[in-house]
Amino acid sequence: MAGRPRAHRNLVRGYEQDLRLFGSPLSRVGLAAMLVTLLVLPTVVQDDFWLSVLIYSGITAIGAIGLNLLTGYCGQISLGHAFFIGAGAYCAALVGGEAGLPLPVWLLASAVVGALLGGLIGPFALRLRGHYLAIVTLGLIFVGEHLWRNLRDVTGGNNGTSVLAQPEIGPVDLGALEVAGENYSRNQGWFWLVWVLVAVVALLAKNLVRTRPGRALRAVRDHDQAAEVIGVRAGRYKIGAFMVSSAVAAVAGALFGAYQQHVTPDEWTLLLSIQYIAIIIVGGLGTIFGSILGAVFVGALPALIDEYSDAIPGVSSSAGGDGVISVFALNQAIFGLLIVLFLVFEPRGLAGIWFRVKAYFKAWPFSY
Amino acid sequence: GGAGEDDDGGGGTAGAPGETAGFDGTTIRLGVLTPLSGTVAVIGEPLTAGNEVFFEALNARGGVAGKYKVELVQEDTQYQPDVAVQQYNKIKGDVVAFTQVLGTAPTLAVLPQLRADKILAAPASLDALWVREENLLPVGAPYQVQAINAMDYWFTDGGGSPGDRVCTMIQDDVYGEAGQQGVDFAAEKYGFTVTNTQRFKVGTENYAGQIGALAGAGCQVVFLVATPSDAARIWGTAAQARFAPQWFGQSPSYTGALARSAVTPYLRQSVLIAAEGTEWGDESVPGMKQLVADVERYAPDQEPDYYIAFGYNQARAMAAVLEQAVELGDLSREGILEASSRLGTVEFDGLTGDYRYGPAEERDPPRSTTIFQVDPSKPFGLAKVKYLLESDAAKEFVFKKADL
Amino acid sequence: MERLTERDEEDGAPQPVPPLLEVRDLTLRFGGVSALRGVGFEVARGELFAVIGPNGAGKTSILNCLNGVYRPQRGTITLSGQRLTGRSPAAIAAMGVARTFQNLGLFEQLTVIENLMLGRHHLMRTGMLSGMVWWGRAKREEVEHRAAVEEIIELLELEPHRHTLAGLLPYGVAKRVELGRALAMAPTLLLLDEPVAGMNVEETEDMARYLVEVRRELDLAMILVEHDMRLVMDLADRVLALDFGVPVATGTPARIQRDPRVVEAYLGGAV
Amino acid sequence: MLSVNNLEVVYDDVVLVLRGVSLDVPHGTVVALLGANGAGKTTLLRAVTGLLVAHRGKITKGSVRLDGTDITRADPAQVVRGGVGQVMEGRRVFAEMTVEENLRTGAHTRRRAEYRESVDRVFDLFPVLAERRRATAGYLSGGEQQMLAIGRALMARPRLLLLDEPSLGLAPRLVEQVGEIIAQINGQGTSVLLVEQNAVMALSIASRGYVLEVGKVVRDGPAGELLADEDIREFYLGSTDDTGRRSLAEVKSYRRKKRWSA
Amino acid sequence: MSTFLTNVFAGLALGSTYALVALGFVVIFKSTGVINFAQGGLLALGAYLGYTFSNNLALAFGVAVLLACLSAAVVGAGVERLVLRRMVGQPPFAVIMITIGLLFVIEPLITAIWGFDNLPLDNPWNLRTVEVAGLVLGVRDLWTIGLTAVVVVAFFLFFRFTAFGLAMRATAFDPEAALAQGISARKVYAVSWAIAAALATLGGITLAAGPGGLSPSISFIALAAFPAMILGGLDSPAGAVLGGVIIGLAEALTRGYQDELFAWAGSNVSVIVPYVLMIVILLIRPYGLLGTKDVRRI
Ligand SMILES: Nc1ncnc2c1ncn2[C@@H]1O[C@H](COP(=O)(O)OP(=O)(O)OP(=O)(O)O)[C@@H](O)[C@H]1O
Ligand SMILES: Nc1ncnc2c1ncn2[C@@H]1O[C@H](COP(=O)(O)OP(=O)(O)OP(=O)(O)O)[C@@H](O)[C@H]1O
Ligand SMILES: [Mg+2]
Ligand SMILES: [Mg+2]
Repeated sequence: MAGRPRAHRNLVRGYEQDLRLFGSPLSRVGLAAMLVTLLVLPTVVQDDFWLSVLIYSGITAIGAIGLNLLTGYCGQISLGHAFFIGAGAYCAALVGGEAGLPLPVWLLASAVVGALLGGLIGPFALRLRGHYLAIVTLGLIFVGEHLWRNLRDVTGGNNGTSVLAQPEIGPVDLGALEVAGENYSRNQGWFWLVWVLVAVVALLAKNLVRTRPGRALRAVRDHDQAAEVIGVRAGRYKIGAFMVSSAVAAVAGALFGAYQQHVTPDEWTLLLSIQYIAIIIVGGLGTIFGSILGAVFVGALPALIDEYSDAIPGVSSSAGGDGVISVFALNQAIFGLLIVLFLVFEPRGLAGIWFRVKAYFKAWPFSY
Repeated sequence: GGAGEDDDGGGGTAGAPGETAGFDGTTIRLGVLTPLSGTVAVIGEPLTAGNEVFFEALNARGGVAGKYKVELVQEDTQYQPDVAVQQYNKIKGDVVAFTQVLGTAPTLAVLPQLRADKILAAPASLDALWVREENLLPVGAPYQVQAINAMDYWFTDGGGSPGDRVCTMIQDDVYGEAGQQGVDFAAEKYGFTVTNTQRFKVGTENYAGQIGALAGAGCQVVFLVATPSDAARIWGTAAQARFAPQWFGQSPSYTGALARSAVTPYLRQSVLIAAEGTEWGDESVPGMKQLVADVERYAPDQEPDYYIAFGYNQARAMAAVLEQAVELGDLSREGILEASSRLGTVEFDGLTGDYRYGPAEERDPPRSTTIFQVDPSKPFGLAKVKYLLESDAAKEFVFKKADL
Repeated sequence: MERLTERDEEDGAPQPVPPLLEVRDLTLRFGGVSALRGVGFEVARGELFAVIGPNGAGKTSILNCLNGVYRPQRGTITLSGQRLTGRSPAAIAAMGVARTFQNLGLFEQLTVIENLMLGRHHLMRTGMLSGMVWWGRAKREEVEHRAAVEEIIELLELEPHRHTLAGLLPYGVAKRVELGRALAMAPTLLLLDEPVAGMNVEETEDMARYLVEVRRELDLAMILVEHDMRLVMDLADRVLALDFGVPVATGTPARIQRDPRVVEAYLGGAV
Repeated sequence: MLSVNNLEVVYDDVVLVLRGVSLDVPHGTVVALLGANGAGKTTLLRAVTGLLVAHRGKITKGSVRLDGTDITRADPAQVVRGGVGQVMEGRRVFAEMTVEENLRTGAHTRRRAEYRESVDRVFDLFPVLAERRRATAGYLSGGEQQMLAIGRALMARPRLLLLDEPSLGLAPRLVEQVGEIIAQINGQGTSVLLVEQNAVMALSIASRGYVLEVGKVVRDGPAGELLADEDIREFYLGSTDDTGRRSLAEVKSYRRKKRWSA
Repeated sequence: MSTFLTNVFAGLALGSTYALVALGFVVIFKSTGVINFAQGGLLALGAYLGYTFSNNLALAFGVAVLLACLSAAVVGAGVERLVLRRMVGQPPFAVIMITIGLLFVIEPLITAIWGFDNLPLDNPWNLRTVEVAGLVLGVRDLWTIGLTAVVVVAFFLFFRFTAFGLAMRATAFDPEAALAQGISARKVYAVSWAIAAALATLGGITLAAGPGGLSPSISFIALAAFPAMILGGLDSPAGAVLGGVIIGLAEALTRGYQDELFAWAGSNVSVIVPYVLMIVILLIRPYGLLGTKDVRRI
């Protein structure tokens, strides 16, 4: 125990160290725990239903990170997220399905298409503010839906289209993974694929927001005129945020399509956009981690209610059942109620609760 | 370790089928993916009741092959494809097959996974697309056939002539297109042209424009493909605009509530429905007699409803597959697909036309359609006008395997 | 340092070196309101030039014209011989014009460090993609500019507030952070809009000390808009008095303070 | 009139800002509240008017009484209707309304008939506002907005007026004038609680002063006494001795940071 | 010509409904500074209440409508009581999300009570029509237009002769500062939600009395009213009316001439016309036709 005096474990020796993402021992333990969970979870939870819930949650988390970059970080409300998600899905159908190219290619292609489409908002982002911009992006949903229904060659029109993009990277097919003689199911493979991508996107996004461009985004959100005056080209960053966000959305859409294997224009509606908004608000605006929390929360909650609806009195879970409210309706009502309660008690979302808990323990054992 | 597919427990021929996913040795579990909420719940509810009634009656007789009880696992899809896929994933491990997947779009959405998982499902949708799909077990005459027969009725019994201005008004989706295909096919056969086609988005609140266009085009016959809530608005708008052609409605356009509303007089005068089977409580049809008896016994609170018969028929087809599978001694997924392909003709006792099953490429669906008119005095408000009309044109309709 | 000795004691006589900033005939109208009418002045390198005048005289408007927020109807502004008029605020910032705001223009939901790092924005190059990757340019720049920012933190004694959200800072500290952010921009011309408004004497003295230190350490000119006459009189090299958008007088603090028009319109019995 | 007892305020459930502050504003007096930035002056005013709710702040201890009735945690609108007017920190004019509309909101609690007379008085005090009556408030200069904020508070003719740094951003001549206005309002029977950084002005019109530091009252006494106090002079008045003012340009680079507390 | 006039008339009737809904949006926006996503839910709720009063309780139609408006207003005010009063000073995002949450609560509530079926609302108009100069006009459409006109006039009188409008704007812009002026934010929220709910109810009932009857999807009309509100300017009641009429006309005319003029753009172009029109106009006028510009100065 004796020996040379040792620096305290929290001592920071340089800015470089200070800037590390997982600087403190605690956060490193957390990181390790998360990685282990990621690796082991699908072998523990083999149930297809729960795996698929987690896969959808992961895909949603990716899209939510994208939206959070735009809304939480850059302060631009968008109701058009569903449009870009749809675009991504169709792109995957074309590039991954029809052309049969491998996973990295169809993911990248959707990102590029998403970014280009996001750039379309540019002229509006420059001219319009707040709610006006939000409703223009809402227009995108409707115009988009019209396009999806009419561009039959690409989207299959109202029939929808199969998305046969395969989760293959080189010789590895995540849809039917075989490692050391063990066979893994499609859902297990997809779980790993999706959650690794969640980690990657989260890391990229985290890096983005903690460096120059991310600070600029937040500056634009907080005070765009002041940002201009100190040299941040606000317009450029607004457009940039739209492009990055829609690129990420398209990636999420591509994954969604490829996992679900069939998509129709009925899916890219306002409701989907609203769900994403709910996720980032419930999770916490302007936090990457919050987007993931929110997505899991919003994704898993309905599944939980669904699973245990039989035990809830008054719920009818089959045709002609004598309940007063269907599972879905109950689900929606509980979801809505939770959102309301949440915001009344913690307007900063799940991440806000997290910060509060952290602040509390920092001061512990004193209350203030 | 991995969570591989359950390998078939049974296998082989004859002997009692082994336990497998959805079958514990005594009870066979079947999935139902149907809208129990949302605008199409008015169809999903009675249709599922039809499934239930049939299987309860079957169970009361001892069950499949006299010994295996059937149990349904129901999930609400809200008629949305993505929800359907999620619910499919939720229960696919617990069932041997799906006895109902309601709606064309939800069926299309689960189809890739049905193929990958080698599961059989019976779509509650009459699209012609299903006929050649191995993983699907359709019943009834497809929508295309309904449309063709409706046109045939118009020219033979309805007093129409090929010079009439025939129009269509269709829901702007897969389901709408099916009806349109039928009318187009009929147009070729009977030598008329479709004067005008109006497409509408599901859930539109105001149909004045479309009705105005149809009236402007001087339509004398309009074939409508819609779901009940839109159909109610469309006919209401037409009534208000005093536009009264001869309407033919694709079967799912109608629901009993239409016979109890302000537009009922208009419907009586101007609307015919092209559907299957017979009117509710028609004692002359053995299938209907049995159905009514079963409903009274097993679902006494159930209101008369056309869609019960559909669900009942589906269940009957699925039961036939199960019998076959038990006979083969294999209730595994593959076993059920195999049984389905070995199925012969299934008779529906007049509730719908008989269906010749077998390998998908050799299936032959019925070509018969019943024409109804709205009559509030009848249970469910439909009275048959022409029972099991089977036009020559409909017989010529060829079912191709679609590239899905 | 020699610059300061160059200063003419009695009068704002022409400088031997060409002026850093030249403002000519600035005229700015908002609908019926004339905010500025023919304002012109020069600021030399290293000079601290103060602008005073009653409320609504147009002081802030001058600053807003200087950094491109307002587009004057008439007049020209040149910095080191380059025209500023017509350029975008961001472009002007990149040319070395920094600014603090009368109503606090901090980014409230960012920490003090982040606010200061934003001052370095135009000196950095990391774009969206390289930012995402982190290793490479982004990391290098972050470390490098963080070091520069830390110097400012030390200079302005902001150490305890590094990670506080700017929106929660007490007013006085927030003003200091604003100054810091402007300094982080490595400006050649620093525009200060009422830096000590709302401060008590102690805090004012602190701010004065920072300004003096900044002048000593960094080679920059300042334009100071302030109602605290003590600060203006003690620190400014020259003063421009404005009334209703019209320049009333320019000169040394001492002279301006005695100018009857200035006393009448602005100072009243004070000072 | 107003009495604050042992008040403790916490923001966000974690930040303790007032640590047991007591203070009295007797009827018809002007009381000055001094204190460094971040001492908690604004927080105290918010606690009185109930506006803490909008800042996730809570009164965790103590009480606020107005004329003997307890108004701790009362509804802000009620407090104002009870006769408490205020000039909020940071002006907070309704930027999207015209000057006149801003003044009308100030008169919200009063009858329409009384509006004319009050508005004339405000325009009298600040002629600039009269000139710009139809201008959008958000486009006014900083000082003009401050005048508007003061004018708006006067429109309500409160019995107790809370002023949070009213002289902020005003030209020297106007600062003097604002001092006079406060004295004049006070003369008409309004009690005033004045938070000011301009201590000379504040103490010269106040009868009593309090000095707040890190959430505690560290000094209080009659205004004259405080004006004469060495420490107060140094920190709030800016002259150390009688030999005259020290030039700011010569302020030393290091300073003694004397504090009463801590 | 007569098809044109028929289309114009249909557009006016549709536009009137949009105007009612858009006015509801504007009222909420003016007092809280957010778009109320629950407006469609309130509309459906109001219409269903009307159904219960008219069909189940067999009240006279006029009475049923009045009662429905009143009950919806009570619900609207209840929203303030339970939720909004706690939101003073919270970021607008949180408030927007709360309105979304409310929508999620109201919708299943409606279907749990009234089901998914299409219900026929007992009403005196039904499918009645009158013929004026060769044009067949729906009695219900005439009533919709008339009621909207009355409401709009009442609305303007209310704002003209009360200080409420000013209090609303103050509250929306800065609730804290408004409180400091003695404006009760709670009252403002409660009253404006009550007004919005009553307007929505009126819109819902006139729709439900039409040929379509009443189904939960009636709430979608609120989406179509978004462009009307934005086009007119978020905070302008006059703009809401103007926007409603413009959008209604544009939609009806596109629908009427879909085959002749818009076939190239696919089917059902009328569904997106409101949005396209809105987008184009916003590019020219970023704050809509009559909206006020944000005031920002540094
Ligand atoms: N964007 C604008 N729109 C309309 N009027 C404006 C605008 N900016 C400034 N003004 C007007 O121009 C005049 C000068 O304003 P400015 O802000 O420059 O004054 P100032 O000298 O800084 O005053 P203060 O000392 O009060 O800050 C004021 O009357 C103001 O109302
Ligand atoms: N909403 C809030 N959340 C958390 N902390 C806050 C909040 N508002 C103020 N504070 C903190 O409370 C303390 C006191 O703030 P307050 O605004 O009352 O000070 P003040 O005396 O008015 O200062 P100033 O002279 O700068 O106006 C400060 O340290 C401030 O950071
Ligand atoms: Mg100014
Ligand atoms: Mg303060």
